[in-house]
Amino acid sequence: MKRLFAVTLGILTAIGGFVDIGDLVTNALVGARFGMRMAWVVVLGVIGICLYAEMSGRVVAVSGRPVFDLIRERLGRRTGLFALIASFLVTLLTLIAEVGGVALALELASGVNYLLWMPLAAFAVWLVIWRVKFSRLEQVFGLLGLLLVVFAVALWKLGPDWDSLMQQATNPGPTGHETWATYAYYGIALFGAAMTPYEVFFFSSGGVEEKWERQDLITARSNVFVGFPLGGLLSLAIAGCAAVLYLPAGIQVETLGQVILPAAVALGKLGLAIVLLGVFAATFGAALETSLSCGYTIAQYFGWQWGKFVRPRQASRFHVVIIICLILSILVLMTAVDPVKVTEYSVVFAAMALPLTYLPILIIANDPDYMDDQKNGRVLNFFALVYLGLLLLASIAAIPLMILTRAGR
Amino acid sequence: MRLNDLLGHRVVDRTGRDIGGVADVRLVQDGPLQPSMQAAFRVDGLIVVEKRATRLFGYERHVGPALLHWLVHRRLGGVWYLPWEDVERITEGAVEARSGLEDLRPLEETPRH
Amino acid sequence: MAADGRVLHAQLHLLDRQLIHERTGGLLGKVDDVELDLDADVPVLTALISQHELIPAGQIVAIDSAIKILPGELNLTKGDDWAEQHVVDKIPGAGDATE
Amino acid sequence: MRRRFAAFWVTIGLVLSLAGCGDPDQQMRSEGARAAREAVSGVRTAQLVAQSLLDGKVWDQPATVMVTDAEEALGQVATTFDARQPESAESRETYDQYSEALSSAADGVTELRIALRNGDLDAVRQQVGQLDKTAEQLEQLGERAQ
Repeated sequence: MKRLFAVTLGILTAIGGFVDIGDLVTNALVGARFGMRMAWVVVLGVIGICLYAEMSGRVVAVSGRPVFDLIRERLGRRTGLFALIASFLVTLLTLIAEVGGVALALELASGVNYLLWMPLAAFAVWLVIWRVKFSRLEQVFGLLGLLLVVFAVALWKLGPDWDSLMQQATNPGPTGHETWATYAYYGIALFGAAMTPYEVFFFSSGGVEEKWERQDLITARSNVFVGFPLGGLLSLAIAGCAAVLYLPAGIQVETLGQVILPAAVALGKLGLAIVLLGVFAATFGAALETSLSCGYTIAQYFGWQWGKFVRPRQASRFHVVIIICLILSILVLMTAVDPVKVTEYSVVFAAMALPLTYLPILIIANDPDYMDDQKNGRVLNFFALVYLGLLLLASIAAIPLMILTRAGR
Repeated sequence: MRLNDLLGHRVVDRTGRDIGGVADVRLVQDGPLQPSMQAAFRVDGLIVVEKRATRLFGYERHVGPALLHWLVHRRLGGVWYLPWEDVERITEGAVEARSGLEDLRPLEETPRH
Repeated sequence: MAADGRVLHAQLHLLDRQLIHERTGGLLGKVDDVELDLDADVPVLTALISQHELIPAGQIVAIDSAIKILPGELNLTKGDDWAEQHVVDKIPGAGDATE
Repeated sequence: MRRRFAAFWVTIGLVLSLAGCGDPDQQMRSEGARAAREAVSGVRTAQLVAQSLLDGKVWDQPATVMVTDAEEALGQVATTFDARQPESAESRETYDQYSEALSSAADGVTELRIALRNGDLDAVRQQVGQLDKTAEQLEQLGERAQ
């Protein structure tokens, strides 16, 4: 019974935790521009993150080592350092976007400018990391993030022509004034948003924080195989709302307000209140995850003590890194750079850094010295390799497409 | 000697022919007993790869998806095992072998445990 | 014992691996290098090197997915100690467990 | 390998220069149409927000924030387009036509924001009707070129 509860809780947390500012913005943006014609990318991304998150969860449960330990070990000091810099910068960029997202959600709720909320948001993130237990932090924000289910209700309430949505979903390709280049560019962005590297850093380090062992594999797998796909459905609902409301009206999503507006249009003030709370929880939760991930990657590369399973003074460098990252994100946002734009770039850069993160996971998940009887099977390896190819393709194509489309214009 | 210095040393056989670079050192825990009552790790031999590549990702062994395995091995060329008895001496930047290339065994044939 | 001892590849199994305190489980850094005595009658591994500190082979307790050691007199957490003294300890609640 | 890279950059260069040159009037029309489509987005957003407010579906603060965002976006679209340089009489005509439509759209949303902040619901209602017409006009302009 207790086990069942833990599994359910894990799944719910995974659903709520799956969606972050990158998913919110990118899905709404893509829904408004292409309708459901890019739904297949979300499906592709969710399958990919499931494959690799399961591998990293299994590695943690069997060997007790989180992902970045392995990246350094298998890639060596030099290539590992390169991977560290790339992953760290992408995670930091994502953190900046998440803190901006929290501030924007607060601005929408209160009408007070987000620049005033932002230092407060960053401070609150730090305070929670400093004081609150890992499992509690995960549960509270994961469960609150579940409120984003309101997008699914809103989509249903908007009473769309389901046939035409299905029609769009089964006919991939650009429409109207869009070109194949912008279609491909946003495809990569959406893929990057679904497979963001910090998700596996956080997932695997979280496994160590919660002291996973072999018997916890069930929890890890159910989180991944049930929680993530349901989180992916939330993403599709967000895109669906934008497709129904914005695509015919010619509205392009450029602000967080436009992301949440469909919930208000469909469900009124109650819907608006729920979606605001959901967005706040999702971005705040993701801000916690990304700032922890900044600390995890650096500490795990250098072998420093890390984690919330020890008191802050025992993992002092880890906490210093987190504090510095939060200060950096305040400074960057202070320049009044648009957090939504930061988000759009962060998901594309995430797509570029993907192969470096996922290759070492695949290598270790096949290593009998680590995995004993739990190493990858042939079918899994086949799909993992297909994805590795896709990741490489996305990573190589990202910059040329960014130049060619002038970042998706 | 430090491992990082040894890795990447060129290996030349008895005729002076360059046969590859040092990629790893094989240790066997059957050396003299240490104060901690454990056997020391004895240097058993060197793993030599034909082409210059010091990172093997552990792929010099039979692990991993066949495709990755094949890719890595294509980059490495032949992977040989040079037992310590066959090492004549180690100089600045090079290891001189007592045997010839034709005497070397592929790494796959050495027992794993 | 003879020829059936455990087999390790120095670079693959030792280099860049995590060092752990055998008793406390604290994380003590990475193996940056390995010291080999190649001139002895029986050439052996003599020490691991981390952050310029030499960890004699006798202090290695177990080699697994991480390497457990007995640090003894070695100071492998200088950086952590510095950050603790100069930054973290000045913030209230640094020594408290989280709730 | 290097040759393949060179071919890649040459292609990019070609595409960029193709986009950059061509008939100045054609180019003006295509830039104008693009700006008009971007403006539609802002106008329709503001309209949707204001209508939701009238329907009691959003409260004041979020509505004001969203309309202000739309106003800023529109202002930017208008300024960017206005900075273009018409090089012929014909393109001057196109320029004036689009420029006027864009600034009147921006003005309309500004009016809406003012009414909204003052809590003048009648004025908001009036502006919503007005914005619908503006948006339709911009939609037509936006379809005149790719």
